[in-house]
Amino acid sequence: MDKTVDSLATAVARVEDGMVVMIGGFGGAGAPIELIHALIDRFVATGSPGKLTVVNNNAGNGRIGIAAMIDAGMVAKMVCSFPRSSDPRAFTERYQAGEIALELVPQGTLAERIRAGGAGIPAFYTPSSYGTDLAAGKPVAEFDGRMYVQERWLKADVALIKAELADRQGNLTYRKAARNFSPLMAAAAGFTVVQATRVVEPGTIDAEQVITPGLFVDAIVEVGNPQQEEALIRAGVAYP
Amino acid sequence: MDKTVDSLATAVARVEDGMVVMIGGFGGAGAPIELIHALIDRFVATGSPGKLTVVNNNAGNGRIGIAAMIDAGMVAKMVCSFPRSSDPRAFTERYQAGEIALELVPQGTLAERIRAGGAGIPAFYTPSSYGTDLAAGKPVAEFDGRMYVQERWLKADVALIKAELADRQGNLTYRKAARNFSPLMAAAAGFTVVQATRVVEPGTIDAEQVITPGLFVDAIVEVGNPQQEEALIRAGVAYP
Amino acid sequence: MSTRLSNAQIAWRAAQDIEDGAYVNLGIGFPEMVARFQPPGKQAIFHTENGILNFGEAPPEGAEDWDLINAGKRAVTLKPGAAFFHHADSFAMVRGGHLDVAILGTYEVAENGDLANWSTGPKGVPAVGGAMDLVHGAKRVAVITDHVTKDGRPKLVQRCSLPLTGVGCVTRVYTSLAVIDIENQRFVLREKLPQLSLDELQAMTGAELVVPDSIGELIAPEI
Amino acid sequence: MSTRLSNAQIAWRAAQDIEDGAYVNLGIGFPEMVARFQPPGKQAIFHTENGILNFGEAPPEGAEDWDLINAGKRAVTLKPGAAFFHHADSFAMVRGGHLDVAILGTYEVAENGDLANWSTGPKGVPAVGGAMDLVHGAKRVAVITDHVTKDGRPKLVQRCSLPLTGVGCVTRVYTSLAVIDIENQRFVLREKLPQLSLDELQAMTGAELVVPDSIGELIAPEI
Repeated sequence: MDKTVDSLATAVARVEDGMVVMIGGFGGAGAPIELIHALIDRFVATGSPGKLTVVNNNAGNGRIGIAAMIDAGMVAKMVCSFPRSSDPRAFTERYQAGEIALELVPQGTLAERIRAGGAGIPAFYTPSSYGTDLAAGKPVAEFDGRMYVQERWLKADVALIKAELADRQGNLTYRKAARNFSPLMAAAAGFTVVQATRVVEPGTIDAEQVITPGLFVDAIVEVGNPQQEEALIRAGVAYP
Repeated sequence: MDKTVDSLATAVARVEDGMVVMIGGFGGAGAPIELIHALIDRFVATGSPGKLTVVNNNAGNGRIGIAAMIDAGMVAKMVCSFPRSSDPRAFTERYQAGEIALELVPQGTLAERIRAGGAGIPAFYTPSSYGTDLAAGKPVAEFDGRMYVQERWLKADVALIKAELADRQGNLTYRKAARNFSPLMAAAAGFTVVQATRVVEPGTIDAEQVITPGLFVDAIVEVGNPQQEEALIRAGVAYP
Repeated sequence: MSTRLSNAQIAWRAAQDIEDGAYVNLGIGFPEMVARFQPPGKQAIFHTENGILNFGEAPPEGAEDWDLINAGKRAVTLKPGAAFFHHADSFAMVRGGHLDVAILGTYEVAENGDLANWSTGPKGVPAVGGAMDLVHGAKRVAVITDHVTKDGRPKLVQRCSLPLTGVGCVTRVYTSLAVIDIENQRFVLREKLPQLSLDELQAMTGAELVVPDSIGELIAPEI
Repeated sequence: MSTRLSNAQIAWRAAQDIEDGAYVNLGIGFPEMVARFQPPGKQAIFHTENGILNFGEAPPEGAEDWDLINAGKRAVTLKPGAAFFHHADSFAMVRGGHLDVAILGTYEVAENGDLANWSTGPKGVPAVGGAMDLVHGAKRVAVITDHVTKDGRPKLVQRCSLPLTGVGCVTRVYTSLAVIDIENQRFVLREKLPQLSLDELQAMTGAELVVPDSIGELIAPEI
C-alpha cells in the first residue's frame, strides 16, 4: 500500500464544486500553502472547484493561501473562529459585499466539533457560548446544575493538511505548533490529502511517535521545502 | 516545580474511603501494580481506603492488582467493560455473592466517557449500545436519520497510572500498548498519580513526543523495574 | 467433501473479500483466524481496540512482550508502519467509521441485521468489551459463524432471542454452509456449498432466504 | 504618584496572585504582558490555545520560527518541559478546568460575573477566537482592564450592554484603580489606590461596590 501521489494537481483532484474542505493550520503554522495553490491553479484554469465551504480557524490573510482562494472567488462560505487576523482584507471585502457566508464558531467548539466528526459523535454538550449570541437557536440542557449548549459534529468531504514526515501508509508527524487542527481534520474528512516535507518508508516513524495514524490519510504528496504562510505574508507575496 | 514523591505510600495517600479511582491498564499492559499494592498495604494496615469505586476495562485477574483489591474487600463497585477475562475469580465470587456492584459499559463508550470527563464535555451521543439492554433508561435522540444514546462524562477523584518516562513536571510517555486508557484517566481525575519506570529532568522528553502533558499529573513515583501483571498472573503470584 | 466448512475454511472465505490495504478489526477468538488467510498481494492492516494499528502475528513462545498485546490479550508483534494510540482515539477510529471491515463472531444474527453476540442471558457475569462499538464501527460489518448451533438450531433467525449487541448492523454473514448478505432486512443468498440443496439450506436457516437468479458455489481449500 | 496604574502595572499586580507552578492562559494582547512580571520563585507554566504548554518569551527578531507561535500568532520559544498537542486536546485542557488561571482583557464586566470582551456590536466582521472557551476554562477567570473607557465611562457595570462572551464566569477584576472580586453577584472591593477615595472609586464604577471592613492598598512599582 502506497498512498503517495506524484503531483500536487493529482493530490487535490478530489475537490469538487460545492464541497466542504477543511484546511489545516493556525496562523501560518501548518497552512498547506502548496495544496491550496494547486487548488487555485485548477480553478483559474477550469473554473472549478468553486462554491466551496472552507473550514479553518481563520479566514485567510494577505494575498496567499485561503485569502487567495477567496480573492479567486472559489469560496462560498467560511466556517471559522477568527476571521479578523492580520490583513484579513480578502475575507472582509467579500463579507461586507455579501458575497461570502460566515459561520462563526468558538475556537474550542470548532476543534471539538471537528474531533466529534472524526470520532462518530453526532452531538455533544459544551459550556462554551452558553448565554451568548453564538448559542442562539441551539438546544441547551442542564447537567449537574450547570447549563450547556448542544453542538453538532463537523465533517468535510476533503481535508488538506501539512505534515512534517509521512510514511507511505500515511502515518504522520507534524512540526511544533503546526500540528493544531490537522490531526482532527484528517479524521473528520472523507478524503484526506497531505503535503509532507518528507516521505519516508513505513517503519521509519517510531510507532510511539505517530501523531496521525495512516488510516486517516488518503493521498500524500511530498513538498520538500514548503512555503511558510507567515513568511509569505510578511514578504508581501500575492498568489497567483 | 517537582511533582515527584519519594514513596509509593505517599503517592497513593490521597485515596480515601468511598472515592472513585480510575486505574490504567488493559490486560497486563499498563497496570500500575506497585501503586495498587501500596493501596492494599494501607488498607490491610489501617482498614482504609475502602468502599472504593474502581474504573478499569476489566475487573481484576488472578490474585494480584485489582483482583487483590477485590479480595481484600476494598472495592464496592466496578465500572468496566469486560469483567470476565482470564481467571476473574475475585470479582466473580463477590459479584455472585452480591458484595460488589457492577456498571457495565461498552469499551468505546467507557473510553469516550472518560475522555469527556477530562475534556469538560458533560454528555455526548454515541451509536454504541442503541437498542440494547445497556442503553436501558438512557436518553436517545435522532441525528441525520440515525438513532443515538446519550452518555454522561465519567470523572474520578484519583487516577493511578503507569508511565514509561516521566519528567518532574509530569510530562509522560508510555510503553507500547500500555498507553490504552491512561492518558484519558490522567485528564479525568482530580488527582493523578503516576508510577514511572524512569523519572527524568524537564526537557529530556522531546516536546513532540509527550503523550500526557504535565498539567494532568499531580504526583510521580519512580518504580524502576515494575512488575508486569500478565507475568505475575502466569507465575501464579498472589498479593499480599 | 465435508458437509460443512471448518472454522478455518469459514475464516479463509471471509479473508478473500478483504481488499488490499483495507483497515480491518477482527473480533476476539474465532475471527482472529481470518488474519491467517490473507490472499497474496492483498495485505490488510489490522486494528485492535487497545490502541495498535498494523500489528502482526504472535511472537514465538517465550518472546512475548506483555505490553504488546491485542484486545484478546494475546501477545502480538508490530509490522512496519504500525502506530500506537490511546483508547479514545482507538474507538474514534471504530465509531467514526474509519475501518473498512469488522469481522465478528455471533450467537445469533437476524434477517433485519440485528446481532446478538455478547450475552447468552441473565446468568453469569455480563461482559461486553468492545462488541457494541465494533458493530457500528466499520463500513462493512461481517459475521463468521457455524450455520447452526451445536445442537442443530439455526443461528440465522428472523429476530434475535438473545440480548442484542447492535441493531441492523450486519451486512454479510459467512457460515459453514453459505455466504449471505443482509439487504432490506432480508437474508439474500450469495453462495452455498455445491453439494447442499436450497431446501436443505433453507431448513437449517431460521428465516426465509431470498435466492437470486445466480448464486455462487462456496468452495474453500482443504486447510 | 499617578492617579491610575499603567497597563504594565495592572499586569504586574495580576502576576502577583499567580502561584508557583500554576497553569495559566493569558488572553491575546494586553494580558500577554502578565508573563513579564512573574515574581521570583513563582514560575507559572503558560498554555496557548494552539497547542503548546510551557512556552517562553519571544525569540530575538530574525530568529522567529513561524511554526512556533502562540494564539496571538506571535513567535515564542520553548522552556524545558514543554509539550505540543492538537487543538482538541488543547481545549480539553481549557474546557476541562485544568488551567489554574485565565487572565483576559475586556470591554465590560458585570457585577454578576458576565463578561463582554469579543464584540463591540453588529458592525464589522465578528471574530471570537478562543474567548468563549477560556471564560469557562480555568479555576479562576480574572480580567485586567482600565477601570473606565477612554471617554470615561465605567467598564465595571451592573449588566453588560455589549454581546456576552460568557455568563457569570469572572471571579476577579484587576483595574487601573482597584482589585475587585466578584462574589454572590456583587463587586467586592479588595484593594484600591491609596490616594483615591471610596467615593471617587464608586463614581467611576457602574455598579455598587461592596466595601469590607478591611481593604488593601493597591501599590505597584514604577515599571
